[in-house]
Amino acid sequence: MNLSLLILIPLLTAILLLLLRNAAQVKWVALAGSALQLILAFVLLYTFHQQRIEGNTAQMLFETTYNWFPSWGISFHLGVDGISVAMILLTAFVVIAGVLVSWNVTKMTKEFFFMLILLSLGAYGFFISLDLFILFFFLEIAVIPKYLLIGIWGSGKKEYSANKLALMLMGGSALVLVGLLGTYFSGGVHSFDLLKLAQLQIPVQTQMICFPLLFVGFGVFTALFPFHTWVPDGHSSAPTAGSMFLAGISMKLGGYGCLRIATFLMPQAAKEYATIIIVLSVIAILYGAFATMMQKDLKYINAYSSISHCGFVLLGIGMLTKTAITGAVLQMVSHGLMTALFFAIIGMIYERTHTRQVREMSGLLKKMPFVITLLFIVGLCSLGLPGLSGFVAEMTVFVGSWQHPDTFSRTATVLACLSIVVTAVYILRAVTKIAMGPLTESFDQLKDAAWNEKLAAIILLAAILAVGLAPNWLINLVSPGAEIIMQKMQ
Amino acid sequence: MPNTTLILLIILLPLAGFVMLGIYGRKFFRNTSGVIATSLLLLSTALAFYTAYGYFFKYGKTGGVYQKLVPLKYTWLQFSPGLSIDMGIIIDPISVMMLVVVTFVSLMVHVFSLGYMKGDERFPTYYAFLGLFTFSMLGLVVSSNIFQIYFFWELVGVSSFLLIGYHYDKPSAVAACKKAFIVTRFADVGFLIGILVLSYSSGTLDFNTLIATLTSPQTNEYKNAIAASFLGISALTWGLVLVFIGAAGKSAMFPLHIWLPDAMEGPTPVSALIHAATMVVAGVFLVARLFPVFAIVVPSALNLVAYVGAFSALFAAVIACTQTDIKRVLAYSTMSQIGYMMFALGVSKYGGENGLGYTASMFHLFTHAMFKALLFLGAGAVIHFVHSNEMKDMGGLRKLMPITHLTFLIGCLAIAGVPPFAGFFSKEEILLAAYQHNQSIYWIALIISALTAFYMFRLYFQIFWNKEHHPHGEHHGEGGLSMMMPLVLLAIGAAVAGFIPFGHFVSSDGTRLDTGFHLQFSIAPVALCLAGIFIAMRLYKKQNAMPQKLAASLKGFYKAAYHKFYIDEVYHFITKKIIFNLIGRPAAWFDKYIVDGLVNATGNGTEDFSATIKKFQSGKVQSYAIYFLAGAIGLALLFIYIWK
Amino acid sequence: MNDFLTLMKPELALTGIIFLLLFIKIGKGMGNERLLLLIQVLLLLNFLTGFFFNKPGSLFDGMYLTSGLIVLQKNILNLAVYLISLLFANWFKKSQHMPEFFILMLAALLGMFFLISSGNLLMFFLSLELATIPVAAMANFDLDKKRSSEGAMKMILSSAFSSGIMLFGISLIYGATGTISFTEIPLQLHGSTLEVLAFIFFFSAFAFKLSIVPFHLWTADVYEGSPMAATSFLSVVSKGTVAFIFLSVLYKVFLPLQMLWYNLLVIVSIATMVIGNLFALRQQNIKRFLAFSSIAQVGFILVGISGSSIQGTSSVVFFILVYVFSNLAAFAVADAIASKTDAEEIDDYRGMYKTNPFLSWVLALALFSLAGIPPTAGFFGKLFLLTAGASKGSYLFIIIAALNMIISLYYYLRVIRAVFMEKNENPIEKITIEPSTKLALVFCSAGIVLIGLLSWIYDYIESLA
Amino acid sequence: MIQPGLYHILFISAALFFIGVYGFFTRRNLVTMLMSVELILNSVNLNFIAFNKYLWFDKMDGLFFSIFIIAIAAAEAAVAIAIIINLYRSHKSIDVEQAEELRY
Repeated sequence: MNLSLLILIPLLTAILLLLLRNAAQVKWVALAGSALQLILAFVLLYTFHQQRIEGNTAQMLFETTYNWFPSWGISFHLGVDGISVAMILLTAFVVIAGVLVSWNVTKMTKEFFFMLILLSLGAYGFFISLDLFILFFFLEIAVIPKYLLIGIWGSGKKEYSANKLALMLMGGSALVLVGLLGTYFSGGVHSFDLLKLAQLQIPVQTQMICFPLLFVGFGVFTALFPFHTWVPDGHSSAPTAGSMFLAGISMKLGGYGCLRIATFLMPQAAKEYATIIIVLSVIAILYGAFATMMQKDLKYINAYSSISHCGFVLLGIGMLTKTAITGAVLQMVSHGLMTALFFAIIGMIYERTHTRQVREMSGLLKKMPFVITLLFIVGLCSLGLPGLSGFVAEMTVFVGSWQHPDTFSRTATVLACLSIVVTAVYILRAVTKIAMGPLTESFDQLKDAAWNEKLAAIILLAAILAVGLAPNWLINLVSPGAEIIMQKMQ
Repeated sequence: MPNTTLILLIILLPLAGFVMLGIYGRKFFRNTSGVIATSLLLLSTALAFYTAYGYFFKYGKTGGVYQKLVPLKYTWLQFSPGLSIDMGIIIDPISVMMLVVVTFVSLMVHVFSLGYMKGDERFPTYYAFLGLFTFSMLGLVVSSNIFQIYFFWELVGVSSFLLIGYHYDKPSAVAACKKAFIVTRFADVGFLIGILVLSYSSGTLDFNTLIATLTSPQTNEYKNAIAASFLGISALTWGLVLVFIGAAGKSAMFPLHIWLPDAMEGPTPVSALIHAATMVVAGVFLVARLFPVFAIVVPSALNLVAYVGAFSALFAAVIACTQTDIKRVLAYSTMSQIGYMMFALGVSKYGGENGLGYTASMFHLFTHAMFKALLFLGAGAVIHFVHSNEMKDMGGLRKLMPITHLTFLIGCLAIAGVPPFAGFFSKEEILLAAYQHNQSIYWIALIISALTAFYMFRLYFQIFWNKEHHPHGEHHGEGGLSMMMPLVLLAIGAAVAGFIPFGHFVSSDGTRLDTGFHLQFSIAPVALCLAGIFIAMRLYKKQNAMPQKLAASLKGFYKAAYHKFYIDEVYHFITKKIIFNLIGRPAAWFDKYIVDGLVNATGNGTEDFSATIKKFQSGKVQSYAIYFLAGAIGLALLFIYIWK
Repeated sequence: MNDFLTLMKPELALTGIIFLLLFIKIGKGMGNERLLLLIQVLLLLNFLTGFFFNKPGSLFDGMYLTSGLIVLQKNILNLAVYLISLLFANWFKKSQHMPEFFILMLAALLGMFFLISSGNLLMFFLSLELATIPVAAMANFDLDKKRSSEGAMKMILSSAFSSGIMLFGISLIYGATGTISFTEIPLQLHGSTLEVLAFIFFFSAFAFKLSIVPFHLWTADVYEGSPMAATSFLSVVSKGTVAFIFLSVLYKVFLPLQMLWYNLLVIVSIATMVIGNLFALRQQNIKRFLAFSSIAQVGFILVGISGSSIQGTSSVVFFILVYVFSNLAAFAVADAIASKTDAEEIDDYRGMYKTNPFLSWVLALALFSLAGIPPTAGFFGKLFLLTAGASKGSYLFIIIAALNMIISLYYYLRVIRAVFMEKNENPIEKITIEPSTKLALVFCSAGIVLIGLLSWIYDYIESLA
Repeated sequence: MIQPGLYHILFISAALFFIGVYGFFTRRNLVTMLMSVELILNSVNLNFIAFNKYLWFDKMDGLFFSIFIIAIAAAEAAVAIAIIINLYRSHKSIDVEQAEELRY
């Protein structure tokens, strides 16, 4: 299968969108494009699986290389391993759901969908590129659509949030850039090619400088404490699809980068810095959870809980065992799906009640059984209920973390485990307040979800269940990738 | 060999009910959902009985020992080559017994609810939730893998949450379901960490392998697990204690019991099923599942189980004497009885005669399921009749509700331990086991058994005797056949279950254990229990002032017991004041003003700095030239003298 | 003779056009519209023919040099001037003295061509003056505006002063080495104190032209005061030229002093980026804003120059090419708005997207390119500059440069925010733009997007460098 | 009578340079400032000629350079004066401090 298709389809969709005049056409084209991409993602999964069954054990499959700035050692080098396939699937799911929930966007419809598709283009490109330069290219492509999505279609203090988000993410990518350049020059081959660089022994001294740059840089994307403050503001100001993309896709770019670039290329430094990463991620997990507990706005609740959940991703990466890294990837997938659904539901609620303040809502279950039932499910997923994706991911991280017998890692794991109680507290407080209790009178006339919202929610829910009920396919997909990263560690 | 498909069907039929009713119930099965769910469960129950018959009488025994059979094992989640969550089925005496108990009680509840919940707006949802619960509970009891049990453990918790909060527009129900979930969740963290410890120590998550590895002193895993210590306690002990914390949470042991009384906000049949007969004994079941490890390797952990169980039993019994809400009385009585089971396990040893406590505990679990479900359903019928939970609204119902009255009485006699009802036999064994291995617990148990008799008959007399009932307006009888039949069936169970030679089937090591009947030993408990009944009769049979006087004479103690010894208030203080104000608020404050503040300060600082240096751009061409020359000369000096 | 014609072809063509314009002006004259069309056609031809019949070589005993790269550089400048003639058509048509403006501009361009080709300090000085003095006159072209003459005054005085300093430096170089030929100077340089002093004085003239801090103070005032066409010429063409010659002077002539100028570049480029950005932060006037932003851009160019390699050269040339498109597009949009509504403040742009989506998108693209956001060419330009600069392995330098990209993003986003996000009761009215301008804007936008993505453009530049 | 050597001349030219610079910095009149620039240029001329005569007398580079400088200075002055005249028209003054509108 030709991986360029994964970039081409969003690109063509985006161009087509620009040419259209009619808002209805725009929606359908965007939907068709994202559906096509979802199908493509499944095809990719299938062919990938076939290849592996046939015994193709290369680290990356479907590698394709085009010449691009050869004098800089850049090439348009694409390829996927199991981790990337998982992330692509995640992206495809979130994108189509995001398009569906945005069906009622009336303000500058064309531009809105264009931005969505552009953002997804960045994410797809990021996940399949094996060249650090184009990886960085796609990473940055995704920033401006986010800025515009929040700034134009957002709510609340949107300009402030959009600015903060764009600047902090750019700051992150600036650090990434410096790290990449350091890697580029240290190898001695003047190549941005990931696989070529991976074969080199990057000098430990360079690693010690570049690893923190790369890790913190990518960490900003994935809400590494204390660089997480764009998360609450950004998510809460963004339009529904914007929040979904932010939390579901954009934050995953960081986690993927931390894993694929920082840890993979610089194993020695990763070991050296593991302690710091673990400490920061545990802080993020607990602190995010406790901060969530104090929030009153639904989007803030989900945003802060994202900080906490993404802490698990970083914890998994910091623990540096195969299981933990697998868990980190699972957590990315799970959190992506889950928060996307959560934000979609928050959007549906907000569209109807025109408030996101938890205390202003009560007893909505009576009026919107579908939406609120999903709210329950996603809340339960967030607090790690078995049968839903959150459980699988968190447990894998915990089991993986526990494989370190030293007291420090143990303490960290125990503290991380404690967060699941706090998660239960804040999720239940919010969800029960909204769903249960006597119905607020002013919400007497609310309608349940429309077809597009139902479809979006069901697509995401199906993915959550697919991970939660039968996780082994995903683990088998991801763990060889984690294995290779660990092998480099030895 | 067991028929895997059938066993699987036992578990999956309720799930099918859940899925079908959950998704389509509101649309297509508005009225028929109860019947559908009940018939599914009937099938499931029949299969469970069939399986039990097959296991106990046909293929279960090899060489006089009941085997642990694992007919199904499917790798659900592979962590690493050794560690995986397997979804499996383990068939051994306790799981089979639990299958029977769970399906039977659940069936009774399903049937009862047909009448009790009739006309409810969310009828299909109710049955869907019941199906989910039954499925989870069945999955829990047949778990072959410690992580599988955790999986279903959580599911059970959620279905309990959903059912407690069934009347979702009642704020008290919402608060109760939240509380139940969060408290058990807290305990589950202990369980989870315990699992991590055990799995790391043994290198496996599979129950059979885990028990085998950790109980044979030759293996390296065993040696490491004993040697590795944290705070001077071996890893294994930590693991078991942590697992026990999980068990204590689910089984409402002190101090994690606070959720149970509040959980009575759920519909009464639900309380009968979840918070009396099945889910709350999951903790006991878990300890029993890991019993070999507890008993052989870490007796200290088992001691903890014993003392926590005994204390909880006593504690709950005392509170039960003072409560006025009939469901709460039953709830505390449940807690007390589970305490019984716990300490029965705690005083037991592994194997042979010494394993009497184990058998007794399981026996009590079995009989308790019968009579406690009966009592709750009876209470449900009463509540259905008077529309109130409070004792003061009741009294003299014996004529109006004859069947309920009779069955309730049987239940009371059974729980009080009056021969020949079921409770007598199981309690007898527990007391014997305690007497043999731990005298202090034996004395406590005796006191509890007197208290049990007292509060149960206090309840009984308050409901059915005492003052005469004056029904306001019309009343609608006892409820139809669907409500009476389960009462009768359970009453029969409560009356005769004691005669089952339980030790023949369930024992700590699977061998046959003969539990004789010791006349002289039973004198003391029976006498105490009769005394309790007598006192209750004197105080409550007729309306009189004695209870108030008694309460007044015990003033402080009574008040404390009435307020459940202020445990709720302590928790409230810890969560609201300490966690919220000392951790949550500062965390949010820190985030808003420090982390976020720093980011904003960077931005503002840059702007301010930019404003302060603007005067260099003065608009004076001469000053530009000065900067120009100064720059050139400055750079020249820099490179000539400093940066040479 | 044949050599003379081919080697000096760009200059001769320009001279021809200048004379043609002079004759037309002296003769009966022509309507602005027709004349402008003629000029546009001539400049287009000039640009297109620039690609043919070239060969490397030198003339006048090495005073005049040319090579493939130099021809390319001249063509980039040709293109920029051609684009200016299209983009500011509005203003040109209204202008009373349009032919003079073009004569001055082309004369300055001629000076720039010679500057790029100069192989001798004398040639360098002469062409530099030729490239500067007409620009000062152009700056004064809004004759009735006070600001215009103030800006022009500041420009001519500052540049005269800087010429003085530079000449002083050149005289010292001459004193130290005894030669003014670019090929001979490096043989005589030994790094003595006098040479360091001379070099820094000489350098300050480049710094002045490129608006390197602390020699940049004239920039913003002149930009703001001048008519937009002059401003854009100044900021794009003039800067580009000086960057080109700066490259070859540093890499060839002052190679023996490499350690010196590397450190010097690090210092001034950090200062330039920081100061440029900090001042740009709080500008309200769009021209002033672009002035400071272009100062910051120069800081980035210096990063690339400090790389001192083939890639340094090619990345700088590439960046200038990108910069031509992006900056001209931004100025053109600002001019289209200013010439119709007199709105020059960023706040006036609020809500502009509603009424002028096309202009808004072009402006956004241009600003994104300036900020270095992919997929615009600016991203590639900046990244190559940074990569070239990073080859020396100075992490701190690169980190500072990268962090400056964030500050610059902040203020570019400020404009984007005003245009796209902020609400405004009375946004700028719908502006009709000349077809030629529109065409040029589309061309610029296409260039902004494609120059980076089509990697052969860069490869071509590098093959010449 | 001492023969003037290179250093004497350089001293004079340096002095001239700084006088010019000083004049440029302190004079308020635009024309005077322009004259100060001329002083600077003349100091450079002096330098060139001196270097040519004393150090590098085999070629005439310095001499030519100074001739061109004189020519350019004239051109520059012409444009500058034109601009100053224009400035006078709009500002009614040729005081440099009257033209400080563009700033910050």
